[in-house]
Amino acid sequence: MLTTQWLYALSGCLLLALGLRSALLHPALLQRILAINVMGSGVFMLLIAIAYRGPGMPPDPIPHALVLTGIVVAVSATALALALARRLTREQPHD
Amino acid sequence: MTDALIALVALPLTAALLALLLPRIATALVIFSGLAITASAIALLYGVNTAGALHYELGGWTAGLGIALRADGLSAILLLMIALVMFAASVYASAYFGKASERAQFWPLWLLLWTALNALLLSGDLFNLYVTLELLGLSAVALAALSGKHAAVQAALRYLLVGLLGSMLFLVGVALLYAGYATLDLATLTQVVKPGPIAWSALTLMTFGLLLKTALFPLHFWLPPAHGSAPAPVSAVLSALVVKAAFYLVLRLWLDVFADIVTPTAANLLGVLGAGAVLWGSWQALRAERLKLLAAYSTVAQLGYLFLFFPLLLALPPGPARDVATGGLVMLALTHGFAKAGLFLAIGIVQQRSGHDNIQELGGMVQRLPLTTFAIALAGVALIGLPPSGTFLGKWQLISAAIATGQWLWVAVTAIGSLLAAAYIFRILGHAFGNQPYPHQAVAVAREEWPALLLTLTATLVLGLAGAHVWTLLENGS
Amino acid sequence: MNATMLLIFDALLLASIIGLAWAALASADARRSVILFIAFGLLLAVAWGRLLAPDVALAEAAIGAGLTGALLLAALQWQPRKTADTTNSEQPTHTLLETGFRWLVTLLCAALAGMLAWSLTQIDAGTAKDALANAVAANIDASGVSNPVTAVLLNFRAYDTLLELAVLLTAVLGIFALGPAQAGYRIAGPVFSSLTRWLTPLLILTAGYLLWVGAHAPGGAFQAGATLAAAGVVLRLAGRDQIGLPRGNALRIALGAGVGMFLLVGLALFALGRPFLGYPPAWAGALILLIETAAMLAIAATLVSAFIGGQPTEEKTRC
Amino acid sequence: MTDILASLLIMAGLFFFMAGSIGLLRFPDLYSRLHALTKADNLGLGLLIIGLALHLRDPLIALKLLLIWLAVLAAGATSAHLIARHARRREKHV
Repeated sequence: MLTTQWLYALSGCLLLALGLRSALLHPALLQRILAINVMGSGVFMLLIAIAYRGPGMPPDPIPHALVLTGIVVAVSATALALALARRLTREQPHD
Repeated sequence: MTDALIALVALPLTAALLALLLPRIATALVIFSGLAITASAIALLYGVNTAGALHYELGGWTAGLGIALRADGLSAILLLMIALVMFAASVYASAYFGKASERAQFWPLWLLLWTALNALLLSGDLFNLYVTLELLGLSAVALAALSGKHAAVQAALRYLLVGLLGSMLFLVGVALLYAGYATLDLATLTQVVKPGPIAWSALTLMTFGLLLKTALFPLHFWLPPAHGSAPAPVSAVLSALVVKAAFYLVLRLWLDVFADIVTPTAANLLGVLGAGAVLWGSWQALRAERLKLLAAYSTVAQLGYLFLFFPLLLALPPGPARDVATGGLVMLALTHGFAKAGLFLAIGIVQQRSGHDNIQELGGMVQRLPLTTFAIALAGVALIGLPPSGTFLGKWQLISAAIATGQWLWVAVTAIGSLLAAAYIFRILGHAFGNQPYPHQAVAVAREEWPALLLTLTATLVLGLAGAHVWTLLENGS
Repeated sequence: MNATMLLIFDALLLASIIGLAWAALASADARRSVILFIAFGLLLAVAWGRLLAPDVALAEAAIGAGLTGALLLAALQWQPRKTADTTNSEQPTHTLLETGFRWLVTLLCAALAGMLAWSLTQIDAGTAKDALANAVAANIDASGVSNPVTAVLLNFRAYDTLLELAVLLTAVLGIFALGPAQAGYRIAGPVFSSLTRWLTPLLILTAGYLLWVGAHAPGGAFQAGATLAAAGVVLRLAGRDQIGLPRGNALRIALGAGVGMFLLVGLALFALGRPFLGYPPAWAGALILLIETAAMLAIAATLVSAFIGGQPTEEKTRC
Repeated sequence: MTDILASLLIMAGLFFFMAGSIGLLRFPDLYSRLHALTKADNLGLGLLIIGLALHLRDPLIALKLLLIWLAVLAAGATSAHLIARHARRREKHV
């Protein structure tokens, strides 16, 4: 792999690990949702780094298409998670 | 014959759209399309049985550049189970949701879930599998939260986050495999994948993600609250089908795509987790106070059996002996699917008629709800694994293989698990057959009781008596 | 010289991205986390641009940072702010067991990153890695578009995109099932109102442009849909009731338009004896534009609905 | 010749961005921070865009860049106005 690919691929791995750690450990719900999004960005970075072929070379379009799909899936999941969380805060149990 | 592959995805998706646009005739639409989907699943099974594995290249592009749908004996049998269980649960749901506004919200999501299940079973492409996993996860969560009760929404939110974590890990594996082999097509990958860090890492990550989704002990913590607080027809398909979809993928990856990569040690690890699930899940089911929680913990235990025998499968050399054992595993999955769906539907009737599902207060239920109680008893027969249920056949094959290869641990765990299952089932029946007067006005609706009864009958009688065909189908369809 | 400069740029960019992610996730304050996360998304878009992925960069800026950011900022309204007792001490006290668990998780995550990095060293250079990229290039003339990313999304892997639109539909139906929309905002003052007056048509124009240009240059239905949704978000923020989102039946049609058009085209071709979703090359460009237009409307309607947090409550639902 | 001019303009633009960022971090209260930020942003971005337009020498791209500048200008001014007004209202309430 090219140096550029390495730099970005390793950063992707790091983002993934950072996101995973917070998704498991952060006490607040909102940050856990953000953490899963950061994980996703890490995977996307890995994919885009794989697709890169060097300056002036056309990159592999398939990972680009996969990441586009992934971004849309991520926003759908985030929207549903936030709606569920809003419903929870709106209706605290009356014990 | 390949038309059935398209129909199985296009029918439920089209029906979902129509149910969204025409809420007034949605119920009729669901029943009609359910019949059509079941017919397609039968056609697919027939095709696979006569012509062997089928595939269809979407858009006419060769697999790799495009996406291929694939079906073999295993996926065709599971697709038929999905069709039958979803159809029965649809009939049940048409009576379960009283208000038209509830049904208007329910049907489109229900059909989207059906689409996701079929698409997942048919997909022959790694990234497409990720998309189907997300579709399945989101539709399952939306349905689980449908009652809007605090406990249900809380459980659904946790279910969603765990599911997203699982699919994210799966996606990392997909990215890694694309980096290593520049293909997403499962069939191509099967041929080119080589033992090495890429394959090992990818398999580890994907398996871990899927185990989270299939709730294998000790990753099962999210399942009992989610399955225990969803509406009854939703609990039925979550327990019977949705967790099975992730199990199917693990099976596919371990026995097909990564067959040369997996090691006995890794399989033993899965077996140990499965053993933990059987013992812990059964014990928790025995201690559960509510029927629905009992059923949910029983799902944790029954999923354990599916992994318990992984080491056994991999200890057998590929060939007839392994195929027989694999058939036993598929039989367990099928029987559990039918029995657990029927059990949850029956529990739903009890819950609606009594206003609660506390096991302690079920005394005398049999007098008012005889058919429902009978369905619960039949489901119990299958969960324990008594003859003539399919579970009995499956366990018989697997235990014979375990004895033949000298793997006594798995035999012992199966024996203890079956005893515990008998204990928790007889605990329910003991209360239900009690002499106390049943305090509730219970009028059962045929549209609710018959689906539960037919599903549990399928698990105990049909699968048990016609079991041999499952092995033939798996063999013909490979 | 040039290479070194680029390397420094890459290092700075990646350090900022990782630093922002770290800061966003380490904070206990929801507002701070969200703002840092939006900045993180914008820098990611720069990174995608740097790696010659302009389509992804546009989508990240519009959806990943923009719309997700708007959703998160709207969520701050009902989010409980951090509780008073955790504000001062950055490190809440943990029992020994909890500390052990935290270290275990941290180590496992580090091991995961290490395992991935090790796997990446094993990728053989060359061999087959360009096989699919070459296949795309070889078939692009028959795909009806000249932007390879659009060709993959709407033709070669159109089935993925169909299911992805189904995912969007599922999410919005799930949100609708949870209850009515949030209350709107106050009517904006003259400055903001005058901004919306010319920004809204500009956004709609930009969406149309992105949709059209996607056939041969970066852009497409998703970026266009997000831009269109941005117009709705701006109007909503300005306190308008009419934000261009239809009600009742029309809304349901809009939400299902993407999946519907896709299925209609796919099944019509199937009925005519072609493969499912197999466009005839001569018609491919027109059919893709047709599907993308419907998809753009569906994406915009979905994202705006998600932003307002439920079904708009003008029309009483009849039971 | 134009390239040198373009580089100079871009560097000048970057200088304003830098100054704006420092102002944002160092100025004492909200209003002066807003002042530093918007002035530097608008001017910095303007210089940057002229520099880029000179460098690329394509009228269509220059037009698009101009449009971006105008949009950022309007959005920046409006958001600065909204932030300042919100802060003022808060002060009155306290």
